[in-house]
Amino acid sequence: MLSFVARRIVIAIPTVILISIFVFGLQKLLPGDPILAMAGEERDPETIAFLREKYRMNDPVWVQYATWIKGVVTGNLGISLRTNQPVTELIAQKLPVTIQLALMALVFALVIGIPAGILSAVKKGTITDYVANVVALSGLSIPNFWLGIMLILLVAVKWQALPASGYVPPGEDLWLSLKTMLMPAFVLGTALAATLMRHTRSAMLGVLKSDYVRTARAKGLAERRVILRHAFRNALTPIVTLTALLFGELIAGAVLTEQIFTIPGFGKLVVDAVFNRDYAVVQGIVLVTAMGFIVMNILADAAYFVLNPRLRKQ
Amino acid sequence: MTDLILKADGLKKHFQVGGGFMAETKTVRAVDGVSIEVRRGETFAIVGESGCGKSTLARLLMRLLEPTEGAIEFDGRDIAGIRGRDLRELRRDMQFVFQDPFSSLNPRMSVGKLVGEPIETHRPELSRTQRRQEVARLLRTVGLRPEHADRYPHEFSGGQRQRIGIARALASNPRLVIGDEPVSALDVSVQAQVVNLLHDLKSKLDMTLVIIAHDLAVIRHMSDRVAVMYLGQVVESGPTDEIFAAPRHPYTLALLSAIPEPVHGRERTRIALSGETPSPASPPSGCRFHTRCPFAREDCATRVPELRVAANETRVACHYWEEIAATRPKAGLTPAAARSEGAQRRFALYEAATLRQTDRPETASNAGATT
Amino acid sequence: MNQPLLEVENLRFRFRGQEQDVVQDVSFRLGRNETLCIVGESGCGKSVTALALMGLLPQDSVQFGAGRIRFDGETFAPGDHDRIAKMRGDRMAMIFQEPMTSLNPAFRIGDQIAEAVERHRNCGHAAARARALEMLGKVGIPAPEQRFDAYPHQLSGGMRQRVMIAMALANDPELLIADEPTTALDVTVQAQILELIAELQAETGMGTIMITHDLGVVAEIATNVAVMYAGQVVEYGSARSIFENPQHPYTIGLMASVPSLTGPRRRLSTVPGVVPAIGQMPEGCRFSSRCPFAAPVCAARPDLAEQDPGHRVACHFAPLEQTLERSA
Amino acid sequence: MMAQPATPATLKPQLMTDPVLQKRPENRVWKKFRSHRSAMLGGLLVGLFVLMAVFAPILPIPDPTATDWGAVRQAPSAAHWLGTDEIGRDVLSRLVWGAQASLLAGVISVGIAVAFGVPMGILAGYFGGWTDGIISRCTEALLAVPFLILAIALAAFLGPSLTNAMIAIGLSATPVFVRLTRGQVISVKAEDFVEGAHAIGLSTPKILSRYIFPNILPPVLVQATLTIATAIIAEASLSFLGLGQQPPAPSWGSMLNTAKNFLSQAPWMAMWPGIAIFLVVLGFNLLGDGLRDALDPREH
Amino acid sequence: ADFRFALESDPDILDPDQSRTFVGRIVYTALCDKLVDITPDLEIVPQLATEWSWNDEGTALTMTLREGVTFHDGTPFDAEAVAANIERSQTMEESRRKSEVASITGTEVLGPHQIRIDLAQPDATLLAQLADRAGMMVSPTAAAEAGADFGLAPVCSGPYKFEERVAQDKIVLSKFAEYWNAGEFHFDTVTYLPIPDSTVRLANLQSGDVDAINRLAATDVAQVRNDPSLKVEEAVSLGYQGITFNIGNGERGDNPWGNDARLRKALELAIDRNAINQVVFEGTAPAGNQAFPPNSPWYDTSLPVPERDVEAAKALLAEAGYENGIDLEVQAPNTPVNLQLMQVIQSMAAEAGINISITSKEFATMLSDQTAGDFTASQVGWSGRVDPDGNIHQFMTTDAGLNDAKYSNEEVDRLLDEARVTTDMAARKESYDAAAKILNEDKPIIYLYHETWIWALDDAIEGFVPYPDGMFRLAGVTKSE
Ligand SMILES: Nc1ncnc2c1ncn2[C@@H]1O[C@H](COP(=O)(O)OP(=O)(O)OP(=O)(O)O)[C@@H](O)[C@H]1O
Ligand SMILES: Nc1ncnc2c1ncn2[C@@H]1O[C@H](COP(=O)(O)OP(=O)(O)OP(=O)(O)O)[C@@H](O)[C@H]1O
Ligand SMILES: [Mg+2]
Ligand SMILES: [Mg+2]
Ligand code: NI
Repeated sequence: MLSFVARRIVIAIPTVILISIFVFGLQKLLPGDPILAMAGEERDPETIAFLREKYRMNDPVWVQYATWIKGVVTGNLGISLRTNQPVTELIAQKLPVTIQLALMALVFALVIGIPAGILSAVKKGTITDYVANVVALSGLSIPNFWLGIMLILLVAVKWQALPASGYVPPGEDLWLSLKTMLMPAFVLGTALAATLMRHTRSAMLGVLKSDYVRTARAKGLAERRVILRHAFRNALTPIVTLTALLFGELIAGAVLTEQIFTIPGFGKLVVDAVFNRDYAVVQGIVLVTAMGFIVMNILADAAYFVLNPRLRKQ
Repeated sequence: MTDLILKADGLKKHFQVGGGFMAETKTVRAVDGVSIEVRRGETFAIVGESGCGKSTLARLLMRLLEPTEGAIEFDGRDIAGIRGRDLRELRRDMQFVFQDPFSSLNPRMSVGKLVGEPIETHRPELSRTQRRQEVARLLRTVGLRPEHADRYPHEFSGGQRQRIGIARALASNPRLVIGDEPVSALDVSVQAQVVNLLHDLKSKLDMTLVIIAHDLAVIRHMSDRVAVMYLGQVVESGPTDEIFAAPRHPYTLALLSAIPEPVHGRERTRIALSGETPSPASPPSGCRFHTRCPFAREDCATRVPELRVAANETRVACHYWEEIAATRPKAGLTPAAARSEGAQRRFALYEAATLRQTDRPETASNAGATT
Repeated sequence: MNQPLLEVENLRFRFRGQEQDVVQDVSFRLGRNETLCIVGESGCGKSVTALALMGLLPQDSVQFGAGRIRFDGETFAPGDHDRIAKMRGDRMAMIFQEPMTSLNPAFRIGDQIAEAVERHRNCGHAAARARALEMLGKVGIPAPEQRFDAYPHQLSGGMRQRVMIAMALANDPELLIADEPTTALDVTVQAQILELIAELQAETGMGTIMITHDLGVVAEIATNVAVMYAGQVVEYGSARSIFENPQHPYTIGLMASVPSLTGPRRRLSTVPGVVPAIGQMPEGCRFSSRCPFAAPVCAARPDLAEQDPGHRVACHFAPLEQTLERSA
Repeated sequence: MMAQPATPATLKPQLMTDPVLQKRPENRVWKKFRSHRSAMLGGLLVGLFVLMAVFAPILPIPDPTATDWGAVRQAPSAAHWLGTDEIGRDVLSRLVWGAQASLLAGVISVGIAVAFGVPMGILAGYFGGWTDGIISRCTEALLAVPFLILAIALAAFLGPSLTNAMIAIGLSATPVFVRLTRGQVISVKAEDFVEGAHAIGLSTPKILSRYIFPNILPPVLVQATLTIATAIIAEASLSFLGLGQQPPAPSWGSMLNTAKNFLSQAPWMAMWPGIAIFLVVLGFNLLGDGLRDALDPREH
Repeated sequence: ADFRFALESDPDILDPDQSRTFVGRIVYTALCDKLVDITPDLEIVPQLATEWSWNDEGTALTMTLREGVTFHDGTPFDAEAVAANIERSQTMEESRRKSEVASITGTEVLGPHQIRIDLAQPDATLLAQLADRAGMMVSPTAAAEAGADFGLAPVCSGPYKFEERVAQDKIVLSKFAEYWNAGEFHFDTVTYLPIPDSTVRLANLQSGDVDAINRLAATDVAQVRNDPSLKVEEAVSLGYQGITFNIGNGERGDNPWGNDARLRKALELAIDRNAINQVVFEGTAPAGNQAFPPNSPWYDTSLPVPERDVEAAKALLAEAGYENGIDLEVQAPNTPVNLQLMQVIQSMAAEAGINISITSKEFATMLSDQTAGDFTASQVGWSGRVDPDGNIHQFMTTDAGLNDAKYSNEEVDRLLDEARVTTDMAARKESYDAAAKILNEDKPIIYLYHETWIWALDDAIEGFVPYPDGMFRLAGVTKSE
C-alpha cells in the first residue's frame, strides 16, 4: 500500500515538472506585461525599471524557472505581484474554500446524478427514462451563471432564505457556512450530475444484463436489493473512475461558480491572477491543481481496488 | 527436409501477475518445460484439465506469446524470437482457430471483411474482385454460402461462426492450423459438422492440424497422436489409439474414466480425483500430480519424473506406471450395450438419408441462420 | 407418491415483436426424487423454458400464451411472476450455465449464500452464516471457514459452480433447475459435480430438471428425457427407452452425431443445416426443414403421441422404420 | 414481413427468394437508425437547427445587426416574436443567425478534441509503456493548465477568430477524450478478436483502425455529444477574451453572456438562446444514442 | 454596527505609496487621512493640515498640522511624520507616487506641527495631489519596519484601522477610537466586499447582505428607484470616456485614421452621443467632448458638444477620399457595457459609411497593446483627477507617460506645461481652453461621455454625500435601525 503510493508519487514528479515548465512557458508567451499592469496609472519609467529588476523579469526564462523551482523546493512559491501576499499563504487561504465547494458540489452531483442514472437505466425506454435524460441534459446546457443568478434572485432576494453570495469558513460558523455554500454547490453540482447521470445509466445498463443480477433474482431477493446492492455495486467502478475524471470539470466549473457567488476560492484566485498577469500566483495554483489531479487519480485507483476485489491480493 | 513440421523444445511461459495496489508479484508457470513434435500431415491433439496451460501452449506455438524459454522450430526454422515482418510472414503458413466463436470475431465487421482480411494481408496481389471470389470460395468450402459475406457474426449460430473462424484461418493457405478447442462451445450436432469439416479440409488441402480439446471422444475421433498435459507439463504422449487403449499415467486414467458415455445404465469404475488442481503459481514439488494421485507414494513428492519411453512411441512421466498398470484391470472401454433392433434400423435409415442429402453441398447450411 | 412435484402443461410464449412462439406447447411432469433431462440443439429454447418456470424472463418483453404450471398441487399461470417470485430461491432454485459470471464479483461468496438464507428463512445473520458454512461443506469445498470470505475470482470454475449449487440448495428447495451446469468444466470436475447433485438429491428428495447437450451426462443421471427442437418437445420418455429406442429423426440425428469412444472411427453423421430463425419456422413439424424423411404430410403438426408406454414422439412417421419400409 | 422495395424480379430472381439477401448491408445502418424513434427526433432537432444556420440569409427575418434605438429590450411581441436585445436588435433573427457560429463552435471543437484525443488515447492505451507515459503525462499537464491561460495565449498567437476559438476549446477538451479512449482501448485490446487479428498477421495500423477504433466508439460518442454543450457555452467566454465570434455577429453563447446583465429586466434575452442550446444538445445526445445503436450490428 | 460595502473588484496592495486601483482609494477614505481633502465642489479643504500658505513665487508651501493626531499604532502625527511620508513617496523604489510629487525638492520641519514643502518651480497641481494618495499619511514607524510589505497590514491615521484582509473576500476595518473626529463616524466596523458581477452586487443589497454598493449598473437604476427599501445616489465623475487613435505610435500609427484628422472628425459627426446616453446608460452618462465634464469649471463652453450630422460626416469622408466608406478597427475592453457601447457606435458609424470592427480584449492585453502601439483606435477611459492637469497633461503632451496615441503638438505642450505652473485660476483656464480648441481640431481622441458614479444604498443608510471623485466617505453616514 505504502509502496504503491510511493510509486505513484514518483510517477507524479515528472508530471508536475512537465506541467510547471509548460505553464511557465505559456505565461511567458501571454500578451500583456505584468509590470505594466502593476506600474499604475502614471507608468513612471524608473519604477517600471525597478520593478522589472525586482521581479527578475529581465533574466532569461530558464533562469527565472530555475529560481522558481529553487523556491518551490524550499516551500517558497513567491509573492503575489498584486497584493504582495506570499503565494503559499494565498493558496492556504483559498484551497479549503474550493475543496468545500467541490465536495458539496460532488455531493449534489452524486445525489442527483446517480439515482437519476439508476432510475433511467432500470426504466430504460419508458417515460421516466426520457424525463431523466431531458432533466440531466438541461442541467448540462443551462449555463452556470444563469442558474446561479436565477437562484440568487429567487432564493436570496425574493425568499431571503439563503445568503446571496460570499463565504463563511466552516470553523467560524458551520451552519452558516453550509448555508452560504448551498446554492453555489448546487449550481456546480447540476452540470456534473448530468454527466454522471449519463455515465451511470450506461454502466447500469451493462451491469443489469449480467448473469449475477439474474442470479440475485433467482435467489428471490427483492428487486430493490437486486438493483441497489448487486447491480449498482458493480456499476460503481466505472462511476468512480469517471468521478476522478470529473475533477477537471469540477475545477473549471468552480472558476465560474466562484465568480458568480463571489466565493474567495481557487477559481477566483486564478481568474484574477491570470487577468492581472500575477504569474507567481498562477504558477502556484497550477502546481497545486496538478497535485490535486494526481491525488484524485491515486484516490480513484485506491477506490478502484477497494471496490473491485478482483484487483486485490489473490 | 524432415517430416517434422513443428517442434517445440523445453518451452516455458511464465506470467508475472499481481503487483497491483497491495499485492506482491507472483510468477504463474502456465507452461513449464513442454517438448512436442508435430509431423507433417498428421493431427496432433493436446488434452488436459482446464487451466493446465493448453491455450498458453497453443499461443506460444502460434507466437502470439513470446516464450520465456525454449525453442520452437517451424519447418526447420527457429521462430522463437522472430518479430515484426517475419512474424507476419509466419502467419501465412500457420493459422489459429479460436475456442470461443462468440468473442473471437470482431462484432462490427461483416463476414466478408473478416474472411477477406487475411487474403488482403497475405495475398496483396489479388484484385478486389478476385478477393471477393476467393472469399466466396472459402465460404463455400466451409459450408457457408457466398451471400453470407454481407452479414455480421451475431447473425450466425455458434457452429456457423466457428466455420467463419475456420474460413478465416484457411484464407492464407496455411500449412499448419492450430485449433484451440474449436468445437468445445458447440452442441453435439453442430460439433459433428465442424469435426467432419476439419477432417475433410485436412485431407483436401494437405494440412497439418494441432487440436486442443477436453472432449476425449472428439480427440479420439480426430487425432493421430495425443499429448496429455497436467499443470503446465506433458505427462503422457503417444499414438491416440494406444493411449486410449492402454492409458498409463494415473492422470490419463482418471481422465478417461470420467468420460460420461451416452449409453444408459452403464456401471463403471471411476477413478475419482480428490481436491482441486493446484495453482500454477505454486506447483507442488516433485511429481506435480502427487497431491491428487490415488497411487501416490512418498517419494513422488520429491522426485521429478522424466518423460520416458513406455512402449513404441508412447512416453509417460510417472515413476510407477508399470506397477500401476499391473495392479489395475485394463482400463480400456467396453463396447456399449446395443440399441433396440428397431432403433438400429432407424439409425441406418437416417444415415443413408443424410448421406444422400450431404451429397448436395448447397443444402448443408441452407436454412436461414438465427438472428 | 402419486402427485408429481411439477407438471407443465402446454407452456407457450413468444418474445414481443416476433411472429412465432419461441416455446410452443411444452409439457412434462417431474416427480420428487426424479431427474428430467432436457436436451436439444443450441437455441432450441431450453434455457428460456427454465427461466419461464423460475419467473425470470424479462416481464415486459415476453408474451405468454395459455398453459399451466402446477407446482406441488398449486396451479400458476406462467406469466404470474409475482407468485412465482415468492417461491424463487426458497422452494425452487436454479443453477446457471456460466459459473464464471453468475456470481457477483463484488461480494464474498459466503455472504452471497447467506443472503439467500436470510431472505427466506427469516433467521438472523449468524444463523444464515452457519447455514452457508454448512452448505459450503456439503458441496465439498475444503476448509469452508476460510473460503467463506473468498471472492468469486479467487475460486476455480469448479469451485464456483459448487458455490452456485450451495446457494441454490441452501434453502432445501423442492425443485432444482440446473441449466448446463457443467458445460464449461472439464470431465473430471464435471464428474464431481454430477455426483454431488445426485447425493444431495438422494438426501432431500428434490426433483431436478437438468439441461444439457452432453448425452453422456444424460445417460448417467436422467430418469426421464425431453428432447426439444425449435421450441417444441419432439420426444419424451424414460431415459432407458430414449437411449435404447429413440424414435424421432432429430433424436436419432443427435445421437448419431456423438463420436464414439470405441470401435472403428467413421465419419460422423450430422443433422444437416441449422435451426431456422423464429419467424421463419416451417408450419407444422418444425424439424421438417432439416428432416431427411420430410414429406408433404409434415406441413401438419404431429401430436406428441404415445409410442410405447411413457414414451411419446411427435413424428408422423413413428415408428420410422416400419412406416418407411411400408411405403417403400 | 413488410413489402420490399420493388427490385426487378427478372434481374436476380434468386435474390428475392432468399431472406438472407433481402437485407442490404448498405442501408442497414440507416434503416436501423430510422426505426430508432428518439434518434429520429434527435436528427430532426439537429437538422432543424442546421437548416436554420444554413438558410439564415434567405429567411424572412430582420438583419440580426440592425439596431433600433426606439425598441431596446422589448418583450416578445408581434413585431419581434422573441423580443429585442439590449441595443434593439431582433432576438429571433440573432438566434437564427447565431445558430451558425454556435453549431460550428460545438461541432468543430468537439471534432478537434475527438480527432486529437482519440488517436492519442488509442496509442497510449494500445502501446502502453513509454508511449503511454508520455501521452498520459502531457494529458495531465494539459488538464492542469487553466483554460483561461490557454485561451488567452491562443487568442494572442492565432489571432481573434471563431476558428481559433474552436481550436482553443477543442484543445482543452482533448484530455478527457484521451483518457476515456485510453481506458477503453485497454479493455478492448484484451478481447479475443484482437488476438485473432494478430494471429492473421495484420499490421498494427490495421488492427488499430479496424478492430480497436470501432469498438471504443460508443463511450466516445456519449462523451462527444455531452461535450458539445460545454463547447457552445465556452465559445461565449472566449468571444469575451477576443477569441470567438466578435460583436455584432451573434452566437448563442455571447447572447447568453450579454443577457446575464439583464436577467431581471429582460429575461427573454437569456431564455431563448438557453432553450436553443438545450434543444441542440438534446438533439445531439439523442442522435448519439441512435448512432451508437445503429452502428452496432448487434443492436436491434 | 457594521457597515458592509460592496465594491466591484478587489483592491490591490493597501499601501498608499504603492497602490494603483480605484477601489483601493475607496478603502483609504476610511483608513488613511490625507493632508487635505476636497468638497463635492472640488474645493480643497483641511484634513490633517489645518492651514497652508504659499510663498509669493509659489515655490514653498507651508502647512500647519492638526494637533493631537496619532497613527493607529500610537505613533504621533507631526511634521517629522509628514517629511518622512513625502520622502517615502519620492524615494521608495516601489513607489508609484513619484511623478505626483516630482515637483517637491525638499521639506523643512519648522516646528512640531509646521512644515514647509519646497518646490523648484510653482506647481498648481500639488495641493490636489496631496488631497489624494500622495497626501495620505502612513505611520513612519510602521512603514520603516515593514518596508515594501507595509500594505499587508497598513497603519495610517484615518477614522478606521486595519483589522484583516482575506484576498478577494473582504477587507475589514474597525473604528479607531482616538481618531480626532471620531464623533462623525458611526460604525464600529466597516467591511469592504469585492463582488464583481453587478447583478449579484445588487442582489446582495436587495437581500440585505450589504448596506450599500458601488457602481450600480445604469440599467438597474430604474428598478432600484422603484424599490422603496433602496435608494440611489449619483455624481458625475471627474473622468471621461472616449476613443483614442493611434497617431504616431509605431508602424500602426501610419494609417488613414492616424494621419487624417478629417476621418476622425467624420466619425465624431456620425456618433449621436445623446442616443448613446439613452440606449446604453439610461440617461445617466452625460455626453461630453472634452477632458472635463460639461459641469466642470474647466469645461470650455465655447466648444459645445456637437450634434450628430451624418451628411457632414459623409462629406468629410468624401473630402478625405473615402466616399465609398472606410474600415476601422477599434479595440475595446471586454466588459459588457463597453461592448454594448461599441456596438451602438458601430451601428451609428455604419450609416456614415464607416465600417467598424470591434476587437474585445481583456484588460492586460489591451494595456500592453496600447502601450506598444499595436492598435488603430482604442475605446478607453480615465477615472479623472481633482486637478484638471490630471485629466489632460499626461495624455496630450509629447512623451507623456500615458500618451499612447503619441500625439505631439508643440503648442499644446506649451499650453499645458504653462497651466501647470500657473497658480492663477483664470490664467490656467485660458491655457486649457486654448489647448482644448487645438485638440478639437486635431482630435487624437474623441471624447464621448462622462461616466456617472452610481451608488445604491439601503434605505436605512442616511447622510451619504456623493462626491464626483467616486469615493464613499463615511463621515456623517448613519444607519437607522
Ligand atoms: N496472460 C496471463 N497472465 C497471467 N496468467 C495467465 C495468463 N494466461 C494464462 N494464465 C494462467 O496460466 C494458466 C494456464 O492457462 P491456459 O489458458 O493456458 O489454460 P487452458 O489449459 O487453456 O485452460 P482451459 O481449458 O480452461 O482453456 C492458468 O492458470 C491461467 O490462469
Ligand atoms: N430476451 C430475449 N429476447 C429475444 N429472444 C430471446 C431472448 N432470450 C432468448 N431468446 C431467443 O430464444 C431462443 C431460445 O434461447 P435459449 O437460450 O432458451 O436456447 P438454449 O436452448 O438454452 O440454447 P443453448 O444450448 O445455447 O443454451 C433463441 O433463439 C434465443 O435467441
Ligand atoms: Mg484454453
Ligand atoms: Mg441455454
Ligand atoms: Ni435479428
